[in-house]
Amino acid sequence: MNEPSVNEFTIKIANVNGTGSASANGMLMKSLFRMGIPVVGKNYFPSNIQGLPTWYEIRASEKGYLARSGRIDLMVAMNAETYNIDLTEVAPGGYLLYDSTWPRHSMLTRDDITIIGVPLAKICNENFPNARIRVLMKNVAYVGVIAALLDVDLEVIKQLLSEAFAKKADLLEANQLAINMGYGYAKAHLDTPLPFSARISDKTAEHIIIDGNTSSGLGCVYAGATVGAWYPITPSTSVMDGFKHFCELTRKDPETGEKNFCIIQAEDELAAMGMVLGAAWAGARAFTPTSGPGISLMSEFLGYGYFTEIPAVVFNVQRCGPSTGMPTRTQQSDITSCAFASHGDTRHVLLFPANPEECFYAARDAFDLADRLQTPVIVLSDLDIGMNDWMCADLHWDKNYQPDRGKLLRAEDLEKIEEFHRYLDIDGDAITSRTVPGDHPKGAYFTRGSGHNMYGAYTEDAGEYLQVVDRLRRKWDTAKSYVPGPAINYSEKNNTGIISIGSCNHAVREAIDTLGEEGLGVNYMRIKALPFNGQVQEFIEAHDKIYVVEQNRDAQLKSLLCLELKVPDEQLTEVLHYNGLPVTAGFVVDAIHQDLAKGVAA
Amino acid sequence: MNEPSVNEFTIKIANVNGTGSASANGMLMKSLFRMGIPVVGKNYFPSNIQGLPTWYEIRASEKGYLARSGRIDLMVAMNAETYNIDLTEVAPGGYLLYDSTWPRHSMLTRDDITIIGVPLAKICNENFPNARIRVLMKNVAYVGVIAALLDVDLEVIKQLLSEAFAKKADLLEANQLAINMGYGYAKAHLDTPLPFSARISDKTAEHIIIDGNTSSGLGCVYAGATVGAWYPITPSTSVMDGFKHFCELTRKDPETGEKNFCIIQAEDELAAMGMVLGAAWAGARAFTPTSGPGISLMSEFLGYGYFTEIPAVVFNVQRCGPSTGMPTRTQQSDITSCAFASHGDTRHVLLFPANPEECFYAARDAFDLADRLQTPVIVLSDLDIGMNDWMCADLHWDKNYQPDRGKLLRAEDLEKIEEFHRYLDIDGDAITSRTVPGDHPKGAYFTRGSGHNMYGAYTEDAGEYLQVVDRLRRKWDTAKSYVPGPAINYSEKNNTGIISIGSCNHAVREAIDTLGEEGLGVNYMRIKALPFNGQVQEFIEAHDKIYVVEQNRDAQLKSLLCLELKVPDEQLTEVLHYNGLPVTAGFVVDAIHQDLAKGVAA
Amino acid sequence: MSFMSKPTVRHPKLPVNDIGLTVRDYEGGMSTLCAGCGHDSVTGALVQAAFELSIPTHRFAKLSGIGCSSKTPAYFLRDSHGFNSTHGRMPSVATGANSANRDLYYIGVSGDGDSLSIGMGQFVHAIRRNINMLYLIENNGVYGLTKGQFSAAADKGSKAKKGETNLQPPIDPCQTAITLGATFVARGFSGDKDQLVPLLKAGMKHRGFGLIDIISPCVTFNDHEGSTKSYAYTREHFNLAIAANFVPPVEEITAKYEEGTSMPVKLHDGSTIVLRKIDQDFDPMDRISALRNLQENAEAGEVTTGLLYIDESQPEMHEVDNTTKTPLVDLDYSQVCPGNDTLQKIQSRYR
Amino acid sequence: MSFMSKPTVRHPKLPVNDIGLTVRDYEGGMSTLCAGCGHDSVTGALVQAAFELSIPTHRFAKLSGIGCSSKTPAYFLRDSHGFNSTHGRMPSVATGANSANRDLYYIGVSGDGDSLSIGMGQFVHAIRRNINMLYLIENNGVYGLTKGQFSAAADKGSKAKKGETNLQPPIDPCQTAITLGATFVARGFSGDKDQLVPLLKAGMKHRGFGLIDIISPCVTFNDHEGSTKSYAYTREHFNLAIAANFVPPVEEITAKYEEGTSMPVKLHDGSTIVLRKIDQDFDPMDRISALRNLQENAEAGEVTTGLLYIDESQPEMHEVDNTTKTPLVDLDYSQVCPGNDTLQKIQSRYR
Ligand SMILES: Cc1ncc(C[n+]2csc(CCOP(=O)(O)OP(=O)(O)O)c2C)c(N)n1
Ligand SMILES: Cc1ncc(C[n+]2csc(CCOP(=O)(O)OP(=O)(O)O)c2C)c(N)n1
Ligand code: SF4
Ligand code: SF4
Ligand SMILES: [Mg+2]
Ligand SMILES: [Mg+2]
Repeated sequence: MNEPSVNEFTIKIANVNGTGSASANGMLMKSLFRMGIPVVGKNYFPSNIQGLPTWYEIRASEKGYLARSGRIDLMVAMNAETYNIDLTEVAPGGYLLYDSTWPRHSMLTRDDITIIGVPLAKICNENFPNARIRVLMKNVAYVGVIAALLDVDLEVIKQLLSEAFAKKADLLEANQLAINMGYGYAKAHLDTPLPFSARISDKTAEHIIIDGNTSSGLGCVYAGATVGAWYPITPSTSVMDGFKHFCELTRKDPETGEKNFCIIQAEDELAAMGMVLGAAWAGARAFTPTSGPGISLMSEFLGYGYFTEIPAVVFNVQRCGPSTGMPTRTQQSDITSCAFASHGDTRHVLLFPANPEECFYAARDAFDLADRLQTPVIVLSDLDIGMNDWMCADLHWDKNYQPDRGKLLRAEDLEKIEEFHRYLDIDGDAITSRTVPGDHPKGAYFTRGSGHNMYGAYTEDAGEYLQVVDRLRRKWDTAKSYVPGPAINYSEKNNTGIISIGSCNHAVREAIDTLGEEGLGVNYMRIKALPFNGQVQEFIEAHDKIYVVEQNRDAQLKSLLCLELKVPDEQLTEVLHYNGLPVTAGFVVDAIHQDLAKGVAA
Repeated sequence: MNEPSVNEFTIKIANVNGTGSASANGMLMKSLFRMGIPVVGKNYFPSNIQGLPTWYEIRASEKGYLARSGRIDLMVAMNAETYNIDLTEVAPGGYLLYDSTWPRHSMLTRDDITIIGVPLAKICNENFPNARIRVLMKNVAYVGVIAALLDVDLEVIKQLLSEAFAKKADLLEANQLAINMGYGYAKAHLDTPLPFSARISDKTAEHIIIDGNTSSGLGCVYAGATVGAWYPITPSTSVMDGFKHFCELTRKDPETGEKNFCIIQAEDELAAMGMVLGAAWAGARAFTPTSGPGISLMSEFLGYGYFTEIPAVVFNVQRCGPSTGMPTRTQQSDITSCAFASHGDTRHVLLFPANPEECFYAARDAFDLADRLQTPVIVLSDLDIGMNDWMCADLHWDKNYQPDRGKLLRAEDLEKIEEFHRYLDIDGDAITSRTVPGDHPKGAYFTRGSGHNMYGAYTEDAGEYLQVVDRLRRKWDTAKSYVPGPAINYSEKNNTGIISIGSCNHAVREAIDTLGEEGLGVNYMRIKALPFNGQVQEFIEAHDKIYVVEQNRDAQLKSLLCLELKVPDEQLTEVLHYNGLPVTAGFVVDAIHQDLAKGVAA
Repeated sequence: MSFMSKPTVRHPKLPVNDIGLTVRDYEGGMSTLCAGCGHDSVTGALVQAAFELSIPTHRFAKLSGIGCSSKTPAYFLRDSHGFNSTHGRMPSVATGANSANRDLYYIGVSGDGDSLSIGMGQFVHAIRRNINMLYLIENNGVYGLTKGQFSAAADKGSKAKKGETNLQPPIDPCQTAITLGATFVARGFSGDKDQLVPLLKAGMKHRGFGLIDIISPCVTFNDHEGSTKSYAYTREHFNLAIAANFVPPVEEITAKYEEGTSMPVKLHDGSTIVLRKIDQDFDPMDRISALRNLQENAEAGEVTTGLLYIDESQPEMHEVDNTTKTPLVDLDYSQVCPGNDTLQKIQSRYR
Repeated sequence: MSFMSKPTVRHPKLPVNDIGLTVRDYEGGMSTLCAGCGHDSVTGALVQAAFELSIPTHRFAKLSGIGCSSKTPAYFLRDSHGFNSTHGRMPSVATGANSANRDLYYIGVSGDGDSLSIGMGQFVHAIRRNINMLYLIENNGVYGLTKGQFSAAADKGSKAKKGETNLQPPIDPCQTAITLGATFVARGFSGDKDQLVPLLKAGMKHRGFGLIDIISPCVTFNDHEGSTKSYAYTREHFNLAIAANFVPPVEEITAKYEEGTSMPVKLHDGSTIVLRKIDQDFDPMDRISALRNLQENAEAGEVTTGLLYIDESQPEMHEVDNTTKTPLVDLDYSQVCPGNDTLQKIQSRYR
C-alpha cells in the first residue's frame, strides 16, 4: 500500500492470550464498522488458555473484500516472543507499532517499513495503579494510538465504550482515559494519519457483525429446535452457547422460569448424537454442534440415522485435521468424512454455508430438509466462519414461516387413515411417513438399525432388504430437488470457471475481480449442498476449464464432484489451501496464474 | 442339470438353527472333499441363536467353480417354515428331499422337479430313545440318505465319524447307526444314485478346507503378533477365536503355562483400537478384528494412527450394512469408510484377500506393511470369506521369513546414531524412524494427535504443519510400491476387462469362463490393495470396456478407482450385487449380457 | 419374525384392566429367543406389569441396545413405539426421547454386555441425570448374541460352557448405580415373576431413573454347572433382602406394617410401594447399608434381590432443568419462535 | 512449546539420586498452562516423586487424553516416551502399551472431563483389569481447555464463573473406583506437595491400578467464590484421612507405630507404605468403611484426602493372564513363530 488510500487496509495485532486484548481489538473493529466501513476481524489463537501468542487481524475494505487479505499494512507487535515473525509479515511500505517502553533488539528491523514506537506500558504504568488494569489498559491504549494513526472517529469509540461499560463507571473511565492517552500520545509524537486511513462511509447500513456460531445458534432458535445435545469441542462450542443464550432470552417463562427448550451437555459425542436421534424420533427438532473428532465418534449413529431415517441436524464446525490436528485453525477437510460417515452404503445430505448470515438460514434449511427427507443433515461450516467476526446483511425472519415437518403424521392425521406403515413409499418420492411416539396407537412402529422391510418388520430377506436400500438410494435423487442449488455468477463470455465452497467465498470473489482486472473473465459457482443438483452439472459442462478452490489437502469437494456427477478429472483443476489459515484471494490468483503458465509452457 | 453329471452339483439343506445340523452338514461337505472333489460350503444363518431358519449350501465342482452356484440341484427341506420358498428354489429337473414323517401340504408341489420323501423323524424316533439325540440324529440320517442319493463313499463318512468321535464311543455308535439308517432306507426305497452324483477324484490333494477367520487368526500367529484386542462382533468374532486357539496351542509354556501373547477382550471397539495403538506404539505387533459398526467406532482412533504413524492392523470382516444391517449376511460395503475412516485428510492402506488362503498371507503382509509404512493397515475380508468353508491350497510358511519391522530403531541402533527425531524424513521416502519405549533414553519422543513438526514437537505453525501432512501424502505414494499389486489375467486379444475384488473372485472367474465359451474373451484384474499401483492403471488403460464387479450398492471400488487413478467414469461399468448373499457367476454374466444388449439397442 | 405377524385374537373371558384392555393387548411379536431363555420370562413379567398398571399401550416408549436381551422390545407392547438402537447406546437415545417428551413411560431394555461394557459410560450418565425411565439389565453374565463370551458381569471363578474360568472381578450394576446416586435400584430374577412384577410396576412409577438388574439365565451359553448365572445357581443362592409390593393410588393400604420391618414409600403419582425387610440388616433408604450388604452378600456368593435402594426425593432431569410441563414435542411453533421483531432487537447488539 | 526447547543445564550443586540423576533430569518442557494452574503443581510433584524413586527416565511411559491436564506429560520426564492420545481414551492406550511391555512404569494423566465423561467406560474397565499403572485425575471440576463448562465432577451447588449453578450430582472417582474393586485409591490436592509426593511414589510402586484423584484448581475458570474446587475452598475443607509415607525397600522402618493408627503396607517390590490414620473412623483396608466415610464427608462438604483404600493382594492384568515375564516386545520372532512343521500339522485338521 504505497499510495495514500482510504478504507482499504489490514491491521494485525500480535498479543499473548489471556491478556484481555480481545475486547480492545473488537472495539477497534467495531468502530470502523460504525464509521460505515466494511470490516472483518480474524482471530488466530492457540489451543491453550493463557500465555501463548495470539493475533487479531482487522481488514477494512470499502470495496467489501472481506477475506483474509494476506498482506499486513499495520502490525501492532505487542508480543516480544513473536516480534521476529511479526516484523517479517508487514508488507513493504507498511508500518509496525511496538511498545517502546523496552528497547527492541537492534538486529530486528527492516528498512522497507516504518517502525513506530510508543511507550505503552510506561504510559499505563504511570496512569493506572493496579497491575491487572495496567495490562488491560495497555490494549486499550494501543487502540487509541491506532485511532490516531488511522483517523478513526474518537466519538464512535467513546460511544462504544459507554455502551460496553454502561453499568461499570470505573471501567468506563479507565478505558476512556487509556484511549485518550494513546490517541493523545500519537497525535503529539507521531505523523498522523498514516497514508492509509479510515473515513466515514455508508457501506455498513443494514449490516451486523456476528460470528457464524452465534448465528447458527440463533438460527436453531428460529427454526424451532427444542432439544440441543452437545459435547464441548473447539471451534463448535459457541454454537450451543448461542442457542442457550437466545433460548434463555426468548423462551423462558418470565414468571415460572420454565423453559421451552432442553439443552443437554452430553458425556461425549456418541451420546450427543444418540440424544439427538432420540429426541428427533420422539418428534422434536433436535441438533448437535461438533467438530471433526466428534463426527468420527458419531459415525455409527449417523449411519443409524440414515438407515432408520431419523431427521437429525448436526453442525460440524470444521477445524484443521487429521486427528486432533490444530484445533484452533481452520480447514474444510471433513467433507468426505461427513458425506460418507459410517460403514456400509451410507451417504448424507450436507449444507455448506459461506458466512454467518448463511449459517442462520442454513439452520432453518437443515431442519426443514431433515424433516422432509427424514435423514441426518450435516451443516458444514468451519472455524473461520464460526468463530471470526464477519460483516453480514441484517437477518430477517419471515413471519409466515412454518416449519416444514415433512411427512409427519400426528394424531389427527392418523385418525384419517386406515393403516400406517413406517417405510412404505406411497407417494413414489422414496419418502415415507413417520409418527410421534405417544400420539396414537395406530402410529406405533419399531425403529431398528437392523434389516427391516417396508412395513418396518425385521427381515433378513434379500429381496425385502433391497427394497429398502434401493429406496434410500432413490431418496438421494429426491434430495437433489430439495437442497439449495449453487450460487452462480455466469456470463456466456467466459469459458473458465471457479467452483468453491463455504468460507472460500470472499477470497474467490476477490480473486475473480483481480483476474477480471487482468482481463481474465471467470465464472463462479459456489456449492451450497450435497447432493449436487442439475445446475451444478450444467455449470461444469458449460466450461472448458474449471478451478475447484477448497481448503483441504485431498481435494475433497473436487472428488465428490467427480464421483457424483461423473466429471472427468481433467476438467477440474484443484486449488488447495490447507495450512490452517483462511485462504486469501492472492493465493487463488497465484494458483491460477501458475496453472495458466503451465498451460503456456506445455 | 438335466443330463447325468458327475461332481458338479449343489445341495442346499434347509434347517432350523440350534438343532445341531452344522456338524452333519460339515461332515457331508468334508466327505466330498475327501473323495477328491473340490467343494465349498456356505452357511446362511439368522442373527439369532436358536429356532430360526438356516441354510447350508454345498457346491461340488470338479472344475473348481466354488462361488455360490445360484442353482440348487438337491434341496433338503428340513424346515417346515421355509418349505414353501425352498421348494421354489430348486432348479427345474432338480430334487427335493423332505421328511415324510408328516404329510406335506398338498398345494406345495412342483411338476418340474422330483420330490423325495424319507420318514426321517420316524426312523430316528424308532431307533433313538432320547429326545435331544433324536433331533441330532435326524440330521445325520439325512446325510446318510444323501450319501446314497449321490453315491458318496460311505467309508469316507465313517472315517470322518471315527475321527470326530474318537473319544466318545456312544456318540460314534449313534452317528454310525444314523448314517446307516439313512443310507439303508434310501438304497431300499429310492432310485439311487441321482443323475448327478459324486465320484472319487484327485482334485483336492494339497488342499484344506478352512474359513477365512480361522486362517486370519493363524496368519497373525505366524506374523508374530503378540497382542490382540477385540470386541466380539459377528462375523469377525472367530478371527480372535482362531488366534487364541493357535496361540494356546503353540505359544504357551508347557510347564508354567506362561503365555507368549496377550489377548484382551476390550469393553468396546474404541477401546480395542486404543489398545492396539498402545501396544503397537510400545513395539508389539498388535491387531484387532471387527466388522462395520466397529470400524465406525474406531474412526477417531484410526485417524490418530494415521497422523501419528502407528503401525496397527485391523481386520474388517465385512457384513451387510448400513448400520446394524444384516449382520449374518455378506457385503463389501465398507471400502469407502475404511479408505477414509476419520475426519480430516485421512486415508488408509487397505488389503483385500479373496479367500482364506489369502487371509493367512494377508495377515503377514498387513503387519509388514504396517511396520514399513507406519500406519494402520486394514484387511477387508467379508462374511463369505470369513465364516464359510473354502477349499484352499495348503498353507506354507517360509522358514526364512523374518518380520519386516521397517524403520524401527532398537537400543543397539540408537547407540549408533547421534540424534533421533521421530518425524524427520531422512531417506526421502516419506517414512521416518520410530523407537520402542523403554529401550533407550535417546529414543524417547512424544506422540500426539495434535499438530507436530518434523521433530515431534507441538506446533501450530502453518509451515511446520504442512511439512508433516505433505509428507504423509507422499507416503501414500511410497505405499504404492509396497502394497501387493493386482492379480491379472491378460491377453492382448481381449479389449473387455473385469475388475473385481475379494470374495467376488470365484464368481468372476466362472463368469469369465462362461463368457469365453460364448465367444466373449474377457481379461481380469483383481485388486489386492489400496493404494492402487501402476499395474492397475495400465490394465484400465489397456481396455475399451471394463466392468467393475463388487458387492455393494454404491460402487465403492469403482469410485476409488475413478478418484485415485482419475479414470473417467464412462470407462468403468458397475456390476453391483448387494442383497447380502454371495455373488454368483450367473449374476455377473447376466449383468454383462444386459449391458451388451443395451449397447446394441443404443 | 416381526411383531406384526401375530394377530391379536381376543379371548372373551380374559380379564380386562381399568382401561378395558386384556393382557393380550400388552403382548408383542413372537419371540425368536432360545426356548427357556430368561429374557422371555422378563418379557412376560413386563407384559403383566404394564397390563396391571392400566397404562394405554401407546404411552410407552420401549428402547434397547443390541443383544438377545435388546431384542425383547419387539416381543412386548406391540402398540408402543420401539427403538432398537446401537450397541450400548440406548441410554443416550432414551435421554433424548425423554428430553423431547417427558410424559411417556420409558422402558429401556439392555443386557449386561450392552450396559456394562460398551455402554458403561452412557449407563453411568443416565443415572447421573436421573432420567425418568425404567432401565432393565437382563443379566446373564455372557454375551448371548455373539455366542457366549464372558461379560463384565461374569463372576470371578464362573466357568464358561467350554470350561474356561473367568478371572476378572465382576461389575455389579446395582452397587455401581447406588454409588453413583441412582434413586431406585432393585435386583430381580427372571425365574421369579411374583417378585419381578411388583418391582417392574414400582420402577415404571418411580420418578427418575429406576434400575432393575434381572438375573436372566442364558440357557444356551451360561446355564451349565460352574456358571454363577445359571437357573440352578441363582435359585440356590437367591437371597431376598427387601420384598416390594406395589399399591396403586386408588387402593388403600390395609395391611398393618410392623415398625421397622415394613414401610410404605409414596411415589410421586400417589401410588405406594410397600417394602418389607426380609434381611433385617438391609436398609433400602440408606446407601451405605445397601452397599455394605450387597458387597458382603456378594462375597458370600449370594444373589441379593429385592428393592435394594430407593430415594423418591431426588428431582429427575426435567425437574432439575425446569423444563416446561408441556412435552416439548407438543409445543406449537408459535411458542418457540421469538418472531422477527425480537430478531431485529437482538441484532442491535451486533452493530 | 515443546519439551525439546528447554536446554538441560545441570547445576553442579543439585543433589543426585541413587542413579546419579538430578531433579532437573526428571523435568520436561516449559508449561503452557495458565500461571497458577493446579496442574503445574502436580507436574512438579511428579518430577519430585520420579526423581526420589531413582527410576531411569526412559523406563517411564507417560500417557494422557485431551485437556489442560492431559497436556502436562509434555512438561515432565523429557526423556520418557509420551503418548498424548484422544479425548477420554488414554486408559485403553495404556492397557495396550502395558500388554506389550509389562516392565515399564506407566503414568496416565487425565482430567475430570477426560475420565468421568467421555472416558468413563474406559476408566472403569482399566480398573476392572487392574492395569499396572498410576492413574491421575487432575480434578478441577470443569473442562479447562474448552473454557469452563462444568464437568461430571462438579459438585451440586458449585457456581460457575459466570454465576450458573451446577445442579447435577457429582461423580466421585474415588468412590466409583472403590466400588469397582480398585486396589489403590487416593486423593490429593495440588496445593499440598508434601502429601502428594509420597502418594505418587506409592502409586507408582503399587502393583496394579493406582488411582489418585488430585484436586487441582483451575485458576482461570474455577477458582472464584462459590466454586467448590477453588484453592480457597479446598484448603478450607481439606480433611486428611490417612497419611501415607513411602519407604523404599532398602530403608528400614524405624519409627514405631501405634497399634491401630499406623500400619506399614508392603508393596510387591519390597518397598513399604506406612499409613497413619488421622481420621480414626477410616479404615483404608476396608472398602465399605472407606466408602461410608467418603460419602459422609462429601455430604458434609469435606474433601477427604490421603490414601483411601489399598489392597496389595490382587493380581494385575498380566498375573491374571499368566503372560510370560519377558515383556512381549522383547520376545524374539523365533519365540512366537510356531514354524512350518507345526503349520503342516495344524492343517491335518482341515482335511
Ligand atoms: C458396535 C457393536 N459391537 C459389537 C456388536 C456385536 N454384539 C451384538 S450383541 C453383543 C453382546 C450382547 O451381550 P448382552 O448385552 O449381554 O446381551 P445378551 O445377548 O447376553 O442378552 C455384541 C458384542 C454390535 N452389535 N455392535
Ligand atoms: C472427541 C473430543 N471431544 C471434545 C474435545 C474437546 N475437549 C478438549 S479438552 C476437553 C475437556 C477437558 O476437560 P478435563 O479433562 O477436565 O481437562 P482440564 O482441561 O480441565 O484439565 C474437551 C471437551 C476433544 N478434544 N475431543
Ligand atoms: S443365546 Fe442365551 S441369551 Fe440369547 S436367546 Fe439364547 S438363551 Fe437367551
Ligand atoms: S484453563 Fe484452568 S485448567 Fe487450563 S491451564 Fe488454565 S488454569 Fe489450568
Ligand atoms: Mg448378556
Ligand atoms: Mg477438568
